[in-house]
Amino acid sequence: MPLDTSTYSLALLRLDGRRWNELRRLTAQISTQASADGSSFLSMGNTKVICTVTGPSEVKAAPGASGRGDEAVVSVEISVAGFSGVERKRRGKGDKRIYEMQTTIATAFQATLFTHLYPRSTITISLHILSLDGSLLATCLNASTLALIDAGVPMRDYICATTAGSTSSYSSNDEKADPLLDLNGSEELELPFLTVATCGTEDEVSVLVMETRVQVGRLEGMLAVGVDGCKQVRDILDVVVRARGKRILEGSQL
Amino acid sequence: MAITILAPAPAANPYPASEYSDEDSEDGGADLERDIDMRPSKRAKRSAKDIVTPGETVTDDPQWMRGHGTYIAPASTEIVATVAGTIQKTNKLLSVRPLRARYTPEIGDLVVGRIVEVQSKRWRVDVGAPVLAGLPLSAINLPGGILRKRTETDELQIRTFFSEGDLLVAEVQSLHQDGTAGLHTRSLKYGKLRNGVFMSVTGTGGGGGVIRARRQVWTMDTEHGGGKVDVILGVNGYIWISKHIEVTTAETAITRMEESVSATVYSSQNDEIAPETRREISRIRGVITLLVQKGLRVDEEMVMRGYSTAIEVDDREPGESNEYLGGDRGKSVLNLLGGR
Amino acid sequence: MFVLPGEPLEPATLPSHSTIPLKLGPGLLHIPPNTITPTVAGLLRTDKRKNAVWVEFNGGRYVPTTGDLVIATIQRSSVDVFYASISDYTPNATLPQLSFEGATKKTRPQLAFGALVYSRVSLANKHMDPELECVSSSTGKSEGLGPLTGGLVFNISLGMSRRLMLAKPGEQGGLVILDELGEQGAAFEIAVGRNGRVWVDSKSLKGTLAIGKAIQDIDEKSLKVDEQKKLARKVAREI
Amino acid sequence: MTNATASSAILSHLHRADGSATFSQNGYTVIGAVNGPIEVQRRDELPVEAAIDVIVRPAAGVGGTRERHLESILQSTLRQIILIHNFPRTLIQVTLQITNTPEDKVAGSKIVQASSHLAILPTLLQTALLALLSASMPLSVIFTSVLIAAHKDGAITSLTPNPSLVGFESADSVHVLAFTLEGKLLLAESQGTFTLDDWDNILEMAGSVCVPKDGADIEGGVRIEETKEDMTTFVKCTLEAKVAQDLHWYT
Amino acid sequence: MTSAAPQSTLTFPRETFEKLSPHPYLLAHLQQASASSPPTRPNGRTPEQFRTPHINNGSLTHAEGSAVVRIGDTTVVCGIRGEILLASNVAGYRVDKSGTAPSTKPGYNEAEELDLLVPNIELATGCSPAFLPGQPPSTLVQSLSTRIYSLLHSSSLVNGADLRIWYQPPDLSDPDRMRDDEEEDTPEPEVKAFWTLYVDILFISLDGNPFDAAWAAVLSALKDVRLPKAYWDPDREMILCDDSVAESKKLQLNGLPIAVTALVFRAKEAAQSKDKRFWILVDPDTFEETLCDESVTVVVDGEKETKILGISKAGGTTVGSGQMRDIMELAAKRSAQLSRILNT
Amino acid sequence: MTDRRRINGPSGGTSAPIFSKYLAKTPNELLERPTRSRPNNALRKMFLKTGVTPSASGSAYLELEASKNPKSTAPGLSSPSTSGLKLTCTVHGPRPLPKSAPFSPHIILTTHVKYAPFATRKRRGYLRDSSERDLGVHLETALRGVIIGDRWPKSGVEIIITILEGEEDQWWGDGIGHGNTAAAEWGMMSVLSGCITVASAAIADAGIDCVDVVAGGVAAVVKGSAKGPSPNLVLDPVPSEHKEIIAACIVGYLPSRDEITDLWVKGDIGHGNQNEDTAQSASYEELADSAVQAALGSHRVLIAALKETADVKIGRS
Amino acid sequence: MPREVEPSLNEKQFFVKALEENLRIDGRAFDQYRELDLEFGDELGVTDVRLGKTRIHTHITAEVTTPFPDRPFDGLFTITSELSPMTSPFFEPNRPSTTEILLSRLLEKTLRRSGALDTESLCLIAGQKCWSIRADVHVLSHDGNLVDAACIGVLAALQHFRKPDTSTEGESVTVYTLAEREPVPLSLLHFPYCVTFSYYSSTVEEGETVTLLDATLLEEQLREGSATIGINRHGEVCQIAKLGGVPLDAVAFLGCVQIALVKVKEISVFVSKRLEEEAKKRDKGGLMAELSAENDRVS
Repeated sequence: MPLDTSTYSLALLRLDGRRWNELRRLTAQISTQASADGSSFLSMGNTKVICTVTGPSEVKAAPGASGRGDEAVVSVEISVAGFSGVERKRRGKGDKRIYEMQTTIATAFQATLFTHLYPRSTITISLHILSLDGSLLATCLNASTLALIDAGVPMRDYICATTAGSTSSYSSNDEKADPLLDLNGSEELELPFLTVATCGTEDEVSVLVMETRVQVGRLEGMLAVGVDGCKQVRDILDVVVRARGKRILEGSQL
Repeated sequence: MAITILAPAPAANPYPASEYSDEDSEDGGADLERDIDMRPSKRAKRSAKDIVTPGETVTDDPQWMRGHGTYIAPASTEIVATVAGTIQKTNKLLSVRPLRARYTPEIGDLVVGRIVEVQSKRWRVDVGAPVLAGLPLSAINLPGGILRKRTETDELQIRTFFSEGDLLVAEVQSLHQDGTAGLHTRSLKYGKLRNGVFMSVTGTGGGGGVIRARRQVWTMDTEHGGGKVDVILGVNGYIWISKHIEVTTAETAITRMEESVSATVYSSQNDEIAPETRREISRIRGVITLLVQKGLRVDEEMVMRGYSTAIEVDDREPGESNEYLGGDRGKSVLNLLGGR
Repeated sequence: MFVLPGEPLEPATLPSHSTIPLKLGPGLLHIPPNTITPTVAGLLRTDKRKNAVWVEFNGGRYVPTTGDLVIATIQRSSVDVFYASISDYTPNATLPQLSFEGATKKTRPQLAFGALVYSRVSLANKHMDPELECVSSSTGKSEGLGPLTGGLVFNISLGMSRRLMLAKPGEQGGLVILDELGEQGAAFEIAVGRNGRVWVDSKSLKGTLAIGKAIQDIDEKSLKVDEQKKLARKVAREI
Repeated sequence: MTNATASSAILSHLHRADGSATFSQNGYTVIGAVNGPIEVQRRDELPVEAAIDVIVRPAAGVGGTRERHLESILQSTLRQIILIHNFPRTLIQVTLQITNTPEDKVAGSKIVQASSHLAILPTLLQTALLALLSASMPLSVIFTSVLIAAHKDGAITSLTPNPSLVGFESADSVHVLAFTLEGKLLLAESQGTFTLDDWDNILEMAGSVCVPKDGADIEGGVRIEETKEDMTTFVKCTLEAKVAQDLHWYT
Repeated sequence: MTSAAPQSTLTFPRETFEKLSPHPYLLAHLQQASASSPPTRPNGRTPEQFRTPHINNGSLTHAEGSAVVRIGDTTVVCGIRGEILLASNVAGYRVDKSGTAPSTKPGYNEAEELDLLVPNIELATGCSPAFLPGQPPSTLVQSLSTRIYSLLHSSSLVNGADLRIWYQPPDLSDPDRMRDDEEEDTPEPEVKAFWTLYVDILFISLDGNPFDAAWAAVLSALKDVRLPKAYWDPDREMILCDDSVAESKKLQLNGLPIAVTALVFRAKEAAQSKDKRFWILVDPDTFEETLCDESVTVVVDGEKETKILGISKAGGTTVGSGQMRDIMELAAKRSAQLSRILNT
Repeated sequence: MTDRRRINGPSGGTSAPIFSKYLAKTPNELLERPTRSRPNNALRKMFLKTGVTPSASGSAYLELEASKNPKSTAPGLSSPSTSGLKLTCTVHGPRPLPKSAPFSPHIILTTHVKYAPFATRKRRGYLRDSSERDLGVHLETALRGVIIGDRWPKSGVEIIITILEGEEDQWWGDGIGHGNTAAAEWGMMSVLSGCITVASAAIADAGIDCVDVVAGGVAAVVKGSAKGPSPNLVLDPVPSEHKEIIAACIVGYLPSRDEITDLWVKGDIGHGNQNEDTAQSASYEELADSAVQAALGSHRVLIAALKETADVKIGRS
Repeated sequence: MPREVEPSLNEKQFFVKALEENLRIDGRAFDQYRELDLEFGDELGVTDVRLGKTRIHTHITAEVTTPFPDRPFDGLFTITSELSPMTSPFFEPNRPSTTEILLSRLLEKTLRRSGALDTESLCLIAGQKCWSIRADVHVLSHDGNLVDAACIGVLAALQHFRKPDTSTEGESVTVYTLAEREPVPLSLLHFPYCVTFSYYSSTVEEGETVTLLDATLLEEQLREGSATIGINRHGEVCQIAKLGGVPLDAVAFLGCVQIALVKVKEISVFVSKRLEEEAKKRDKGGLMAELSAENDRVS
């Protein structure tokens, strides 16, 4: 179904009524699973993800993983619930898209966590995708960040992610195409978009994935919006963490 | 090392409290419809009273040395937090204590552990730390007196002492550079665990959960004819609550005691445990669960107080005693606790 | 004389010495009672005086032989031995932590993952993993063996290693690059491992690279003596 | 595409493999690599000899049962010539990548489960041998192999060594034979319909293609390649060239 | 167990000897040949003696053809299922008869091009401790299946025509147009579909020589195949079958090829020296298979002067022209014996 | 989706033959449909033989005769005819577990049940499907308690059953045309019972110590036929003989200790269901009891077969 | 499976020092590609790409099959890339390593998702018959930067390939043999190539990042982050993959995209040049085939 972008140019409102630079409703909780070392539940719009972190703990490293053991290995497991999408489909272990996401998240955090503090151990991030409506990778990254903070694993800074798109598809070369922030599922189907994750408040891009064709000129705008979106996300996550911390501190005093 | 918990102060909060402390965000959820332009002002140098989060500059004052939970940003003097937690200053050392983290062994810690692997000369023990701890065959009391030299036969029948899945209480004797802890059970206080229940309260922090205290192990008298019950609070957050078994009063002559170390020490057979005792044991377990749920400290004092309160609550209610501490009973217990 | 595996060798081609028993070198197989066949493709060589015969060939994977000098890479260490890799994808060789010059229980070398050691194969047989030493068991001296710090390793063919290690590379191996460089006044350290690895270090990175590359080029492009000389001069100028 | 039947070979051209060879014949081209002796996995470790692992990969599509079958034929053949007892508890890995097959002027024939496995077998065998020689792997002896197609015409049976694809497919019977240097029959795979007498003739012809008439002129590596040249001489020349190159410095 | 173990060489019971040093054990048996008694294998057979085969057909209900073959302790069940492949489902299928069409090229084999014969061997049935279920098919199994597959085709045992399902379209051209039509053309019959035969070969028990047994089972099952009459129903636009036995037909097999496998057992030291001491053991059992490298399988068809349909020999250099002749003779005998059983 | 480890059929895909005759809305049942000639409490004739696979430590073969319609002009064609039950079972072990496996104080029992591709009317795949795995699990539960496990620490035993011919789920004539192709898998019940019995025989043949010889048995409540309209209880039911099966029960039973190791009931008897004949409808207890009766029946055969082989062995030595 | 060899300590240290002196071990400039060589096989649609010591062999094949039910008007285009033990004993058949999976993903995204090959042109009968184009990528020798090389190999092969001509009347398709009719080229919509950047930060002090192009295996093993940019010469970015690794300044990254564009233009020119040369070589053969095709039609 072609997405009617004409309405946008008139009202400057997207189908779901957002403006070009608005995030969807982002809600998050930490320590949702008592049993895990760290856990979180995070949703960006209708994309909902549960994340649990186990470790650092000593487990058999996966074959091929550099088993030198002078630093912790970050391993990621993603499971997509059959009911997450519109029509029910099973994603097997062999799914390369999922595998790619797993490696992406793993390497992103491998670079920002202080893994050298935990030799010979593994930090396992398992993500359960309950509902799918765009910005999947971004949601997973954000959820992982929270869960890792909850697990008390030292990191340089938050890794925060979001998606950014452009209102015109690559074919039409019109110049007055606007960038969009945080695309939902239907927008992702229609428009060129990228997923960007930054580490910290400076514009340090840790992850940048784009799978659609777009004019090179349009990239800058999209990236700018995305990076800015990451900042917004970071502020929200930060509030969540502090709120949690406050509660704990109150609690432990009697 | 001594841990001083600083008095709490509300975290600086960029948004009206109402917005995230309402119903649908019970434990620390934030739920925001935010105007996009609204920006939290970049926080300036923070007082130690607050929670810092990863990436946040704690201080740029070069006088401080960085401790745990911090790092120095490249090309600067800034000390930046790497975990979410509270700032802690000991002399010139500045560190951040995480709200929640895995157990990191320290020499002298009393820990409860589970055997996960049996090797030729040692056991590998899960103590909830990043890496498995090791318990050398040489670091346990062998039947027939400690002074006995360990022999080939001991190595051959290593499983008769501890085998996969066995629980034990031990002390951290050594730490290797890679963080591996070496344990020992060369004392009557330590050894294989029987006659009780195991529970894990790991991953709690920020003052919650088990903390290093004066006493990790004690025997308590229970109500309702439960008799004596031993409680072992492993510093690593593993806890063992068991029926107290009378041994010929300790302290008198350790040496003689230890000579008389018999195979029974390594028996995995439970003794007879009366239903009353079982009930009280699970009541204590319930109390601890409550404390943890509420993120409270778990130490001898809190457990004892919690227990007596639980008994109170239980006695107030008519009919057969009931150790269950869920739902309202749990709430009321906590209220009473808080009331004090 | 060029031989292929399984080719019959006429007795004429073998040296016949009255007293000394016939010595079979690499690349030959003795099938009782009295058949000798090559096992590799190469040149059949004989040494009348030693009454020895062997096949000269190049290439293939290094197979440890007692007494060889090799450049090994430390993989991991246990209580009292290091485990070092002599060639890729083969079982690690053991290197006792005490077999270094002046090493004692107290003062044993600390070698990290990936450290290079110049060592001698002290034990090698097909049924066991090889063993290494960095100290002469007789003298107790290192004799130039031990950790190699700094510099860079270059992979070369086994034949090239052999040439570099000949007593007189010039005459016997048609290899003059090193002497030439010396004459040109280039200062550098070099250690050659039989396992097809050569380690080079010099004052400047550029120099190290240049020398290493030169050796590799000579190996791959099989440069003649005069070409080597030219190359040497060029390298020396760069340094 | 030109003179497809002529054989050609390149040695030691893959930089990370211990030995490698590219061999073309009959319009088939195979790249072979040898690694070993290297560490072997526990499950296929042999106490007194080296495990030999042969992997055949088709040019297009994933390998199927046909490749497994080819692998087992190659494996049992190579075991005979490699001195496996020199390297107990190790692995010798032979990887053969088919890169070119004769252009099938007739489209629509299947990619997977392509019919007869015999056509490619000689090229695979020869490539494997050259790769092993390039790796200086100790061998007890070398071998050479040939493909022969037999067409029945009434009473007469005409034999063509290294037939074209059409010649192969129209044949009444096809045969792959391999001989050791001494001319002993190492391998024989025959399909189709034929008689024992046919087979004896085939054996004879194959022998003449693989091994020089009499072991005497085995020195004859020097003379440049002609079409009537036997495989052994071909291998010999190829290797002699390589060795000369390797040992150019040798006095 | 006819021959007594040579007491001279062994001081412990034969079982132990067998386990401890299998090679000398077998050697010891074969060596004690004398003028009076030929050499004997541990299983009591002479080197060129086959195990007696038992064959039983049509025991399976759900298979169009089936056979159970027992050769010594090796037992095989082969079931053949016929299913229908619509010509319209054949991707590259070409109807035209033009001289350049693939179907006209020499050596074109329809059954092969369209995969109408699908043999698969299953060893993971617990038939031997070496092959347990759960793992993917072993290399041996894949190799065996391939050999069966290519033998089925290279011997062109099954007649491609038997597998075609034709349809004769009614002549719709109305009579008056007929006359100004020069050549009155009745529409050509067209192939609407093909029978596909799934040949599944299960080993119930394995004690050596799987290929011969498997092939015998396939052959016997093919002989047993009875395909119902199938026709194209233009109204339903589908292929239908008729269940009357009378209408159904059996397959016309070209000849009766028999596979015979023999191993070459060499005295150990012979491996090194050029010593010629070896024995050719036909129809080997598992114990013998573990001790021999070189194996020869010949496929012969015994009618009139023996036709050879396949040779595969690998793993050694012992068998040359001469030995091959001997094996062929043995094969001819075997083939005669087996075809007798098969044809009854 | 082609399996690169097997030889695959045409990529276009093939379909099982369809018989014109049975496309007619009312199949001529009286002629074709097999009917139960045995009394309700009689079992089918069972053929059981051990030692069919010498290379295994223990093995057995079990066969239940197919039921033919007496009046039917036996259709020689394979497809339109009903099958009996043919099972082979092999036991491998006890043998040491692989080095990699974790320490186990008792024997590790693994069961594996697989249909041959030609075992059922619908051609089976090469990979185990859910029903085959179910059978495996049930078999495992049925046997675990029987074997005296702690006699073999650190060792394992594999029990592998190949179903050469499986029980049908219904008379196949019912399947076509009437649209109710998805009949409950009644056949599985008899198959499982057969598996238990044959496995038991194989284990005994392997000489593995057991507390008792376990045997399987099935009973079912079937919709009344032409004669007795009331639903009646039958032992060893053959699904193709009955128009409708209401419920079926299979047990693994240890006679000497009167214990049940595995019990599985399918279908719904429903107490006081709206049937005209609530009164006679059997209870679950009765159902289970008759299943036990069936088990006792097969136990007798089992013992007989074991005796036979035992005698032979003794005779040999 | 033996573990993959890792660079020695000396190599690491040397490499870092070298970077600080703006030196690469093989003496290249940071943004310089190794020598690129492209050859074509006897068969159509066969290419052999050499990038330094990296060597990749690509093989295109076409088959008639049935399209996916959900996309009845599209033909199939699949790219398979498996690393064999030939490249290193570390790679085992049927057990894809991370390198392999990421490689095939990147090719998939750059070439397939970006619609380089017009799959609709492969449709023969909607929902029933279509061409299935298959690219088999064989890595013969692995010395780094497989993605860029493979991308060149596949694109060149696709342009080199010719699929059999077909004719359709009603429900029946006729696939003509190469002898009957001159085969026809595939229709390609645009030519996206990949450029891979490798990043090194912690090695160099004070955090600023070094960027290398066309990294060798050693350089890949030592890198802390990488980004692959798929872009065609018209400046359409088809795919970006910076899968984690060290963070990189956004502006700096945009710089990389510009560099990529330049490099891709160079590559495109090179490839088309080689294709022309090849075409000349083949011309004679082509003519002959045509003639024979003519004859068939008249006869």
